[in-house]
Amino acid sequence: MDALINALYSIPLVGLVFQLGGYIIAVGPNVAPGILQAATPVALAALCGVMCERAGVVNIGIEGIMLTSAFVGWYAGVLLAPVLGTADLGPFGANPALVVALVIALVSGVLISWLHAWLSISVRADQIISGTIINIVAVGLTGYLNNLISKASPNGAGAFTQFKPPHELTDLPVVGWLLGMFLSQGPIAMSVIVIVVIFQVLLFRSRWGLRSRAVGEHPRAAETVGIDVIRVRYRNVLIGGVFAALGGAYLSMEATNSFQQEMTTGRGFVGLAAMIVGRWSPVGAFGAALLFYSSTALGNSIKFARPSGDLGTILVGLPAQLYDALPYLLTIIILAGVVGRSIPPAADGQPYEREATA
Amino acid sequence: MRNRSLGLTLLAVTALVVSACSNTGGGAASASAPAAANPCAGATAHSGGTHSFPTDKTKWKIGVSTDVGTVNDKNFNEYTFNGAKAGATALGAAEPPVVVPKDASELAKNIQGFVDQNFDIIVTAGFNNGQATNCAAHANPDIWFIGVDQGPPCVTPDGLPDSAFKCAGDAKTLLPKYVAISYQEDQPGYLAGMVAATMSKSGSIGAIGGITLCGPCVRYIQGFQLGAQKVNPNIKLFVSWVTTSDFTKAFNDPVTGKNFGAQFITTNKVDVLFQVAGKTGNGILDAACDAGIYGIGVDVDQALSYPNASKCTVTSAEKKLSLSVSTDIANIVAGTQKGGDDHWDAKRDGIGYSPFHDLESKVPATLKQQLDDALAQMKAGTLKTCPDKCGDISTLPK
Amino acid sequence: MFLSPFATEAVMTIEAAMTPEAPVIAPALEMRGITKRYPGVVANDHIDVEVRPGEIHALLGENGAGKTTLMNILYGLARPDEGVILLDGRETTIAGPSDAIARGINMVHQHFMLVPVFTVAENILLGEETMAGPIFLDRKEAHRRIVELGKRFGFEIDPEAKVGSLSVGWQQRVEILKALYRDARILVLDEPTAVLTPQETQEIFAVLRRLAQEGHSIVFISHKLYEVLDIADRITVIRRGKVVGQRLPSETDEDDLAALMVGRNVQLTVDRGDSKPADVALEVRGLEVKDDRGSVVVQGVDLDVRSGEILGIAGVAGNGQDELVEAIVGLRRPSGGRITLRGQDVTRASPRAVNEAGVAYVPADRHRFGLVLSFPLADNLVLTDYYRRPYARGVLRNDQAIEASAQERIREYDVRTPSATVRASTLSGGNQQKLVVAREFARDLALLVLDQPTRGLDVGSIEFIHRQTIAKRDAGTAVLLVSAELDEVLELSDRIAVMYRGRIVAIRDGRTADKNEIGLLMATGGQARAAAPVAETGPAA
Amino acid sequence: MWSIVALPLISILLALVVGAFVIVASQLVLPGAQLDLLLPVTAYSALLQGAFGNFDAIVGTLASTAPLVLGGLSVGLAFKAGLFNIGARGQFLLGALGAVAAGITLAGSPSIVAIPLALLAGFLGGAAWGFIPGLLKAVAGAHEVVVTIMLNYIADGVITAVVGGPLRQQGRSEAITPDVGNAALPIIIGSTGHAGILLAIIAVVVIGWLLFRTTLGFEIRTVGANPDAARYAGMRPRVVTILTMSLAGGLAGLAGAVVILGVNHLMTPSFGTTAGFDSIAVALLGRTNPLGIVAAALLFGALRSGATLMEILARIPKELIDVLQATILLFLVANPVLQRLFRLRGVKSGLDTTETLTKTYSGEAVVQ
Repeated sequence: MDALINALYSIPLVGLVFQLGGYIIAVGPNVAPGILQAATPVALAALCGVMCERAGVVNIGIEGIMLTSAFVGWYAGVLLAPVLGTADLGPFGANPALVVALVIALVSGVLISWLHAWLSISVRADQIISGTIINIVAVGLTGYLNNLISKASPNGAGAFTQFKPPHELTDLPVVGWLLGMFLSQGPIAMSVIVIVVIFQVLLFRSRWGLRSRAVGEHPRAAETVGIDVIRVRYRNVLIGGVFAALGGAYLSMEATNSFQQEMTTGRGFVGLAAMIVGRWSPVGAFGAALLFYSSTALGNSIKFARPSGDLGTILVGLPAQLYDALPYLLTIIILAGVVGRSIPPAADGQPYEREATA
Repeated sequence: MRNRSLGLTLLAVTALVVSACSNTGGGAASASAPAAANPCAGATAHSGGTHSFPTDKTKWKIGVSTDVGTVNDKNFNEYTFNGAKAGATALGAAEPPVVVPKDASELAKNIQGFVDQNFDIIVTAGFNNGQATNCAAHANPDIWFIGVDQGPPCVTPDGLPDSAFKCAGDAKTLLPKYVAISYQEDQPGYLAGMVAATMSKSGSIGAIGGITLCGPCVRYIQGFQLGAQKVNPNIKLFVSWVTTSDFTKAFNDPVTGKNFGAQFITTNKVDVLFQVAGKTGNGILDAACDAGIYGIGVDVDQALSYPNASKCTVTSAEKKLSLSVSTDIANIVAGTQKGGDDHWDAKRDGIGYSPFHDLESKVPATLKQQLDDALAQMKAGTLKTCPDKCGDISTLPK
Repeated sequence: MFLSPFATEAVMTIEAAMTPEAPVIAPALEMRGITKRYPGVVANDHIDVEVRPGEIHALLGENGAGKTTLMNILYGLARPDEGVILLDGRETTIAGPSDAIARGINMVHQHFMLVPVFTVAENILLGEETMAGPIFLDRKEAHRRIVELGKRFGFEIDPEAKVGSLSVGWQQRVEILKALYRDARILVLDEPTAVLTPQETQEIFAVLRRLAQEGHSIVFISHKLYEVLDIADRITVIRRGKVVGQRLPSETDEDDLAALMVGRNVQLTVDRGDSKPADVALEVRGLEVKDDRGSVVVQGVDLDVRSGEILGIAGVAGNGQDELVEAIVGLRRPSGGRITLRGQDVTRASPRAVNEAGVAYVPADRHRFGLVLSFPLADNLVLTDYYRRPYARGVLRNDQAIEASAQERIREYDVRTPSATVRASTLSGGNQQKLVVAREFARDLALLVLDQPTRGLDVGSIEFIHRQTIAKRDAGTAVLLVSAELDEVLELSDRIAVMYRGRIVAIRDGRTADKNEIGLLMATGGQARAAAPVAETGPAA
Repeated sequence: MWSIVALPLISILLALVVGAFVIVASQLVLPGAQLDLLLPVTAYSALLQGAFGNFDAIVGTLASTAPLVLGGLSVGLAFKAGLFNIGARGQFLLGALGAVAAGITLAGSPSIVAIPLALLAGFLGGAAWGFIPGLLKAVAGAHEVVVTIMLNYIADGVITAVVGGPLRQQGRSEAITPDVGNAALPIIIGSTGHAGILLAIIAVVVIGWLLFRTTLGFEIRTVGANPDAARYAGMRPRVVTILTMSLAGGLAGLAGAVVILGVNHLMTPSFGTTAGFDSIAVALLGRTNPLGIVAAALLFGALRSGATLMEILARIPKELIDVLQATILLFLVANPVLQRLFRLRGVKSGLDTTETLTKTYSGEAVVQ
């Protein structure tokens, strides 16, 4: 057995692949929960993108929606904590103020998505310009208010905490670390998995999904069978807003309990990248988000525990920036069609005008 | 019609270009002298003759110009502002206005804004403001400037910022009202290291810095290493940096910090973790709490400034940003402050460690005594808290 | 709902009703006095049509006669300005497609309304989903019904096949299945055979006959005479937005229908004079061209155009003329064959190279290709030669020369505009086309290619363009004219080539050509009559 | 004339009203704030004073305007060719990096050599960052919006790596480059009016000349307005796309170079920019026309420049400028609504020469 492994290791490229596999198996269980946490806001942003673009609306304002919700949720918590109290409600460290603040954050996401929907669907403005406006307005308004508010250094309503799965589960061989990855999470991170599964199933198996996809692929055909294209698009953009808002709330209400200016730090845009790499499907987008942060995690692991042998030499020799830049590079490579071309819905980004009025 | 006017504009601008070029040409002739381009071109003197300070100390005008970022950055910007606020409050003066640049091109302009409004004391935060503050102080030798994390100033014999970094000029005399604050970060780092080594049961401790390109971060961790080794020569220290490429991730992204911290802890199995990473570091403290290990804060008493992680923050390595600014303001008004390098170390109580708060009971009774002894040695100047290559990252474990 | 086995009786009753002696029962659909005006054109002018239950009713007319507008009105995609629609004798308003579907009207559009990346089942289900519970689609049940429905009408279809990978004939079937799945009582098919092979056409016809037997009413829109005669129970002919006649297939023949469809109005005639054909300017040999989807739409075309003659290509739109022309001017790369211009091989030349070889091109779609609507007239007038002297000096534009030449051409070609600086979008269609003509006709040419040069224009502009074309010919230019307007081809051409399904099926002398014969050739490719000659090649005397 | 300026003017005025509303409303949500209804007046007058209050203020505004003009030209030029250059930010940073790298290398050379070469390096740095999305768009149909967003982030990493690495000045604990020395732009007006202002004017004229006086400009505009017609006319849309994106990148790079050589003279890894996104607003407000861009850049330059005094005197955070900017764009984009509201007839929205920018999002390569 050892001889076989040694033999494999001695083949140059194969050996490296084996070493890499072994390394990943060794560090994987430790970093897996962290990968999902890091991927959560990006995955939610990507789901928002899938939701909108499947119905033909390009949404580059996701970053702005997330930022708005992160701020609104946090500040609602600040204002509500004295009113509703922060008594522990049980699981996930939830308290009344925190829960209500989360709802308010989601509503704010829907409202700002409505602006994008109105501009891009009703006004038929260019969807990219509309998204850009939302990004600028979000940076400006949240920064403006936060700047004023932070001089008083207020405290939020706390943050959702992570579930601690029993050891019996996480110690299981093979699947244990996977269970740990999905269960050692707060409510929003955990909800991502649920949303991804439900979204994927609904998108491809339900009436709503069928109609949404039709509107994104061929709105004229959808209209000829009596589907209200405008309504479907509005609905999807607003639901997408809920996803993005959840991603924003994750930042200020689960990952931390604070808000900072521009705290989304480009996660909305990386979400778009995940959407593209994941080929506009919920599971794909989620997978891409996980892949992106696996790369970061790998980069970190190499810093913490340098792998041995040739692999170590190669991985450490690579510029450290590469691991951080992987999402961006991968997206560009896929867009350029070098590997695995990703094709968007055919009517993505096209304003729709009813023919009937002609 | 429009075409014709375009043509006219073209002509006019060509003329301008030609004249400009000849200007540049003339400039170049004189520019053969070294350092022709004045790095302080934008900094001008305030209007209205010599600046006179108000006799009523409640009338002093104090302004704060921060580094790029936000006021509430849990870092230079915030504590500099808090210090200025405290200084003003002590005088009974108005709360200082604070200007936050949106990018590096605004630094000088913001300082100039306070100069033009005849402010008496202008406090600027952070190393990035160093050059602009130096320039403004050079153009306005009659106004007080306090530059946090800008010491010691390095000036040419003319009192201008020295881009060649030869530091031939004497800042104290050339810029008599420019107080350039610096801190001895390795000292509080040393104290933190002592705490870490004492509290560690496993013998493995960790330190995470925001980015390798941050001098104070390096010094903190260098001190940390020596302090820990003092307590336990066999201590195993893991050092890592959140990023090598992204300042936002390094100092302004607690979500990334939490992730990074968690991975650091599980991989390296440390049981005490020191962070030098601003708001990203808050996430690292969260990760320490989640993992059930001790965290050590930085700059201020983070058990107070970041209550989220207070339950596991055993202490913080403090450099007393706010104290130094408010003290300097008081000294300026009292007429006792001097310009030049304003170094804050143990001797001036400019650094220290924070109380253990809720974790007091977990801390060995002897630790406090050891720390105070070390502090006393630092004050006496008998304790070496930084390796010979102080500030050089190569001394740290990879 | 589907016709249950019990419906057989009902079908028989309907069939009984269809016998000529039986009293006429209320029509399934009646459109009365339908009028629709678009700016500058009356698309439908008081049209009356009635369709009986179980009847295949053909609407016959040339392109642009107003058939599609009428059906869009029926389907709720357009509102009539006047007129009423009655279903089973009751007046109804149809506000949109969903209204139409709810009333049992379904439409198979000329351009398929299918989502290519969807499966057959998904396309059929869309909008009329079979559900298992409130949320999920019942794919199993849907598949069962689709397969069953297909079998009933004589074909087997895989509900899981991606529509984009199906042939057009099968896509057509999916469209029909889509309508049947909605239990359409009235099925409208807009030019359903335009893209089908004869075999596919026959297969679809079999399906349609089955449908009619089961009591569906079918409106069959076409301009192909023999097909109409083959399939229809009754034929209504529309010309220029008006109903010009109604026939039973038994009472008519292709000559009669062609005459009705094309009309025998007095033509505006231009004295074309005699041509003096010289050397061959354009020589096309064995040309093969693919369309955007990759199907071969020009198959082995041989063609010669001599200097000083006008060769007209007659044909129903969509028979490969556009692709032929695009290949000649360099916009489309041929997949086979050779194009020679005055002896120079230009088969794979770029548009600019072709242009510089002395070819001018008036495209069919002037908004897409011919003009930049947001640019001033002057810029549009130099769109193809902006980089040449005198309009450019090196890299610089010569605005004076551009302006001056614009003034001159606007005057010469009688473009009605306040100035040369207004945007092209502000001009009327006729003046826009004159603008294109002014640009393309202005230089010395080896070959002039005109694709639908007068489509949608007013009489004055048409006459003007015709005269200019003849003047160009007389100056020794070879002219290739493509037009779906048979009258135009007859009027201008020295020789006429008839194009049918990517082939030249006949070449006739322009002065002696018989209009009915040409019309028939256009509609049938000569297949209906064994007498039709095989494609001639080379110049016909 | 009215038809051209009506919409921008109304948008600006409405945005100021919205800004005033934000200032007042924000006092309501803040705990313990006193309601000062005149605060908007205080804020706007401080803004005005900071932007135009005296000679130095005006010069400061001009200096802030210069990079915005260049950035606006970058985005505007791309718009003319039907491309949305959302990557001005990354191109700006790469341009700044190029300029600082060349500048410190040539710090001791005569200015007449150092300045043009440093500017050229800045132009090339930005052009490289524009060439990539242009190439990918032309040959593979990769949408330039997504590619340039990704390149913006990559640019941040590149800056940090280079400034923290090869360009780092030895002997200092912080990452900072040396001074650009003789490559610094000369001051031509007042104390802050660097020659970049002149360069911006030249760029306006050159780009205006290129767009409206040269055959290449005609090709760019035709490709943007109707790519099919461009192909019909024998132009090469792919080449034009690559060229235009590179040129647009170069202009944004010049903006970065101007800031480095005219204002900062050195670079730290945290050197950032607001000019990148401001440029989009400038181009849109300026209707992608060079002269319109100058006017729009002046407006945003004045806002950015005056904001310092607004923050000092009225204590209104600078983020208000972002709010104003976004609101102006919002009203501009919602122009059909404005037109109905103000009964404006025949008023043009400004982007009507460009087709919908998202048109090619579906990933088709540029037509051959």
